[in-house]
Amino acid sequence: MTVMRYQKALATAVRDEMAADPSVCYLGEDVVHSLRGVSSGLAAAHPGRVKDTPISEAAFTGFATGAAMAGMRPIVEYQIPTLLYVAFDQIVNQAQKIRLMTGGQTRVPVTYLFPGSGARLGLAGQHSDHPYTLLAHMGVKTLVPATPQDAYSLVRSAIRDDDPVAVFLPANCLPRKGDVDVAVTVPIGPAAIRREGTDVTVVAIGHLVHEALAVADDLADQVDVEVIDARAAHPFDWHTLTRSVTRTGRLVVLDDTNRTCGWAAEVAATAAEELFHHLRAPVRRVARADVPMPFAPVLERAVVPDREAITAAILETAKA
Amino acid sequence: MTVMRYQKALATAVRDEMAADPSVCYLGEDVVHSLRGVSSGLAAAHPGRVKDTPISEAAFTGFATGAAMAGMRPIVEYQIPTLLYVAFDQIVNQAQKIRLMTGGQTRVPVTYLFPGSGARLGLAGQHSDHPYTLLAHMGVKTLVPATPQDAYSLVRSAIRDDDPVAVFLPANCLPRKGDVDVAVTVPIGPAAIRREGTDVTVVAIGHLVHEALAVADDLADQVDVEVIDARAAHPFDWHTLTRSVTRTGRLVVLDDTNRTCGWAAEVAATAAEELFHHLRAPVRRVARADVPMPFAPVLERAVVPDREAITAAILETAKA
Amino acid sequence: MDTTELIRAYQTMRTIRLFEETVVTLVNANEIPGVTHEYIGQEAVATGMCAALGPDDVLTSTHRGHGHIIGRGADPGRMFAELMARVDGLNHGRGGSMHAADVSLGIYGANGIVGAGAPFAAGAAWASGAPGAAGEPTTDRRVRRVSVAFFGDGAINQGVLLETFNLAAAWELPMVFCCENNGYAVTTPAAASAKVTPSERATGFGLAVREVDGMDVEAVYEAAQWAVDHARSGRGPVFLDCRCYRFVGHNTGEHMLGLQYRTHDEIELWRGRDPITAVADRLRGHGLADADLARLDDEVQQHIDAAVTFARASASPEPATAMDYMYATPTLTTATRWGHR
Amino acid sequence: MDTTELIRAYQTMRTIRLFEETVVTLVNANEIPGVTHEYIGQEAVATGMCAALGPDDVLTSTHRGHGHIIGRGADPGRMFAELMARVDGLNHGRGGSMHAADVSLGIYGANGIVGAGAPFAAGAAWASGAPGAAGEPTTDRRVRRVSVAFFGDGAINQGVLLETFNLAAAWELPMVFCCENNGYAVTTPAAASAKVTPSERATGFGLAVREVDGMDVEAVYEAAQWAVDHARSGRGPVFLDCRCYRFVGHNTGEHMLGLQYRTHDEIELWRGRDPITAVADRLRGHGLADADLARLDDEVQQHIDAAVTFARASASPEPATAMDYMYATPTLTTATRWGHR
Ligand SMILES: Cc1ncc(C[n+]2csc(CCOP(=O)(O)OP(=O)(O)O)c2C)c(N)n1
Ligand SMILES: Cc1ncc(C[n+]2csc(CCOP(=O)(O)OP(=O)(O)O)c2C)c(N)n1
Ligand SMILES: [Mg+2]
Ligand SMILES: [Mg+2]
Repeated sequence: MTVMRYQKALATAVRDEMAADPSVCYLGEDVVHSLRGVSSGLAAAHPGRVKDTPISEAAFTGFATGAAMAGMRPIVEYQIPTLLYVAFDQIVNQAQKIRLMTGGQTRVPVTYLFPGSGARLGLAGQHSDHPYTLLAHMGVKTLVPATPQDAYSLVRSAIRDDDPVAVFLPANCLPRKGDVDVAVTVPIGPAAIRREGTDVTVVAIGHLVHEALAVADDLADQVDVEVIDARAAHPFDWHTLTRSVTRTGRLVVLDDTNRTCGWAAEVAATAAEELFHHLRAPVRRVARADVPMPFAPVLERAVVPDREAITAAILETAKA
Repeated sequence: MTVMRYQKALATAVRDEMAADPSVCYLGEDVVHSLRGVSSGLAAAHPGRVKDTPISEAAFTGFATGAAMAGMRPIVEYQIPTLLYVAFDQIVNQAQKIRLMTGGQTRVPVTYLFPGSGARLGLAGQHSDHPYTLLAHMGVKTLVPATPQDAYSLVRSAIRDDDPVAVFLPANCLPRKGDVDVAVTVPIGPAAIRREGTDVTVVAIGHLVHEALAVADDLADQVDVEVIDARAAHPFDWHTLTRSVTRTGRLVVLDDTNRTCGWAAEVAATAAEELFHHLRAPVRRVARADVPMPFAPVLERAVVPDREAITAAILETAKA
Repeated sequence: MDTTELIRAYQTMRTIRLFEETVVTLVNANEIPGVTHEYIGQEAVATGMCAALGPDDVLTSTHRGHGHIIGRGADPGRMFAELMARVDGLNHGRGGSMHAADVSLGIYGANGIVGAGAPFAAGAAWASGAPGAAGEPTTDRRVRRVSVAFFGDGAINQGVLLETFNLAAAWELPMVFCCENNGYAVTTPAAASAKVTPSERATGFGLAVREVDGMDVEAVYEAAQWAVDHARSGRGPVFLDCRCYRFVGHNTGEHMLGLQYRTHDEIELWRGRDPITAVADRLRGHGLADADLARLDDEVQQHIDAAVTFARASASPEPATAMDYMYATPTLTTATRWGHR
Repeated sequence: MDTTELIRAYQTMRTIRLFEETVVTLVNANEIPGVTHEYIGQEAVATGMCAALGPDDVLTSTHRGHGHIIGRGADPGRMFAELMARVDGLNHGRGGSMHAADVSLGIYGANGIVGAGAPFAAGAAWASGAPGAAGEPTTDRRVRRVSVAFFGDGAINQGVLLETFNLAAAWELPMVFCCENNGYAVTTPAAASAKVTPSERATGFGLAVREVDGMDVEAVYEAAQWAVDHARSGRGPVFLDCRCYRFVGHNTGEHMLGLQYRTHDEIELWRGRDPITAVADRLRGHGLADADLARLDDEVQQHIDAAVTFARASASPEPATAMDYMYATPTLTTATRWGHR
């Protein structure tokens, strides 16, 4: 057990998997010099298994698919989260569908890494998206680790998974410090209860887990908040949600993607379907406004979920 | 007022707008010979304004953006709905965001047409998607006309709109016949109540509107179903929904996209937030299973919303 | 090609042709659902190209994939079964014409999206020499696996394929780009969509290029052997511009649309160069009698008839299996979603 | 260039340089949020290219866009205000460095996605001669508008740009592809990502190609004039391969990462060819005294100082306006969603 920064935990997970399994390889733009800080030292340690790609996201994503079908376990790093859009067909229409379309003849064990996803004050319209909802909607296993331990353990699980797995590493999490035990395995699937409480269930993902925890502490003498870290946008751990909402009867969902048809909508909708009779108050979502990220930080702050909005939603739900 | 097939109404809308406004142009693969039946005769009538494109969806989508900024009103036809994925960046990260990112310096009046969207028994994994949720999530105005009249009037509204508008024309609607009055304007925004009822509100879109109506008729002696045709996946007409659910207290949402984070999730989630105290039963969604479309028709039927599932959901909701 | 090779090529081409003719019949009889794109007229390309491949080589195919798949040696019975959506299909009825694959033969699948399969071929080619991948380079620097990406003249305007040209050239991947230049993308003539020929474009990416008469199986085979050897011996990727023609519509349904984008004369001109007739003529030159050819044809006919019988006897998948094969590593929660429909 | 033109080029280049140096200071002082990519070293390209453009011409820019925007004549005050996220910014503080635009000057915007702006230029070029578009062709067949797409050497491996090369060539669009070949995409040398030069690649698409010394504003201007005339007179699109260098890091933050992908010697070599010093020398040849140059520098300094003062005086946008400019045709329901946050 050591204290590690999230970013370091992520890099260590990749390093450990590269060392453990010679079929793991690492592809992306400027990864040899490790522009995004995930692949430092990898190229020297594993010459030939770390490749700087041309600026060809669609092709190198498909390249990873083919390498995976041929026995490798590629990790693909995207320099910006919205590069997902450039490679979209190759992920959602190809890699993700091939196994079913071939009737199980092949596996596509590729890990897509999006380090520094989400907004980071001032990156504006094309560098601030946090597009995990899009992949969840398409059935892609989609992880958003919140803690250094999860950055380590979930990334290892992603690399070892035999399906395409996307991992978003929120910009707001990268500098966080926390305990990391490299012996701990975190499987893809189960959520984590980060704080137990009896009054309101808050489901969050990525950096919003920490916002939720901070607000929960602030409100501790008024409301006893349970905070669930979903860990994965897809698959979602309905079991843990059900257990919690059955007790609290109140649900707030935090989501860093556009509100309309966002990930929080899925959680809220399922609650309205399956947990209706347990709900004692309307479900509340706190999500991004449906708008491209405006550049000015003052505007950015106005459209992303913040503690004020989270606090208001929790209080409103607790009192309703 | 004439009786027209949906496909013909769509083609007529395009023809009428091309005739009315010399800045409207038509781009896509094999549109001169009108492979998809939307652009028949257009090239002869308007030489120079109808262009067969190379198989370059990303580039010709961006091309339309630039032409629009320069004063044209391009219509772009995609031969397959999933070509959206190939052009994804150019639609959601470029055309859709430019107006806000430039602080309103420009408009991008482009219409994206997806004729024959959704499943059509046997088109398998890459030709059966109905990806309107993805665009709704990204804030793109996204229409799915259900009737010949709407195919005519909404497509005209889309072409005249000063923003990017995507129009999905479901394969299952193309052969439908219905009255079309070319003098009727249907603005982007309001939903249509296709059947009034007092017991259960069913919200549907595209061809599922007709499935809903058929089921409602079948069930007429047991349940009095109100059927709302959303017309647009985004923007959604919350006003009409609110009025209906306030009366019925029961809601079923039909959606032809993957269940997880699908469009129905948004409707159900908003209902759980805003209409909670009016709801007398759990909300129900009937959507696609979260799976790439398997080829075998028997499997396809098992994963798309069908009358059986719709009937079950309505009855369950009515009785809950 | 020697006589044996030429006979084998003839058999393959006849098999593809008859397979495709049978497919048309089955589509029209509603025994095959969906849309299929026939390979009729282009048989020499797949046949010549696949004849040059070794057992570990990989190929990626297109929407017009039957020829590549049969040409590579997939079982026509399982292929029919796939097209007919049966459990014994290559893909257990999950893929159909546009996604048919036989990964055991290195066929990484037909593809419904133009150009989209090519990068898989590049990745597989790389894996053949990458440390940790299944195939280490052999000691003489020849790689175990060469990949072939098939695609049409229309595909060469698609971004992902262009990017793949570059990737292959920059990384000197052991792969062959096999362009089936049949002159049209659906209704659109190649020349309307590009100012240059496929060869010129490929040269501009640094690929080694050769133009090939795609109606002549021996010419294709010779070029393919050179190309595969070029790639396998570490001299980098190759682009073959195979000039050919499809004798029929873009897909089985085209005739219903009454499209008029090719003249009758043009079609007849190319039909006059039928690659199968050409091989038959050559085989006669090699001393085969008409009766020998008739016997070969007969064998193919029996093979295809048996294949159809096999396919028809195969069951439809069970509806309850609709989510099967979705994930290789299912998780508790992905599995349970099914119940939520 | 005659003396007047050369003086103007000098002023533009000095303005860009000083603008960029000031940007670095303001970023480091946290007066500019986010990330900026400096144009320092490449001033000759934007300056020479924009000098050849007419008033109705259009350009699309890149992540490294300040030079193009200032070079095209945008107001540095409004540009600073944009970078400082103020309401008087070109984009009212909605775009920032990576999306700055001045559509009134035909600047269709910087772009955060490599290669993505080029097809806009193609569409605008087409609109200039398309029936019904704002600009009809003039009677002498010269089109009113030529478009220029700027992009880097790294962009030429991106699908959408490659597709746009093809589109422009196939449709003979009046446009200029201006490749700022500074040898690197972030840390990656151009030669590692492509087997061919940008010129070779462009030739393979059927574009008219010229290689240009991008450190020499007169050479760029001369090539740009030729290119624009080629495009405007209906002879088709042109590709300019402008060899240049960025003197500083990929972006303002690079120095904090300690990346070592270029040698000190290489950087110094290119710095020795500073395009602004070169013009100053030539102006001396045209008879200008050091005092004249100092006066020009002084004017630029004052201009930039005034621009910063203007920008600093501008207000921040109001939070309640965060959804402004989202839709050109708002609908009732899109508008009300805001309340749902
Ligand atoms: C990216 C993409 N765009 C468009 C289509 C629709 N489409 C299917 S086949 C085809 C023509 C392909 O032409 P070519 O590559 O020459 O192959 P051919 O059909 O001639 O064998 C088109 C446009 C598609 N499947 N994928
Ligand atoms: C499609 C895409 N891929 C990757 C990036 C990240 N990125 C931004 S600039 C850049 C390098 C661009 O190199 P080049 O085109 O040569 O322009 P330069 O920075 O040298 O001016 C990269 C990889 C991006 N913005 N867009
Ligand atoms: Mg073709
Ligand atoms: Mg560069």
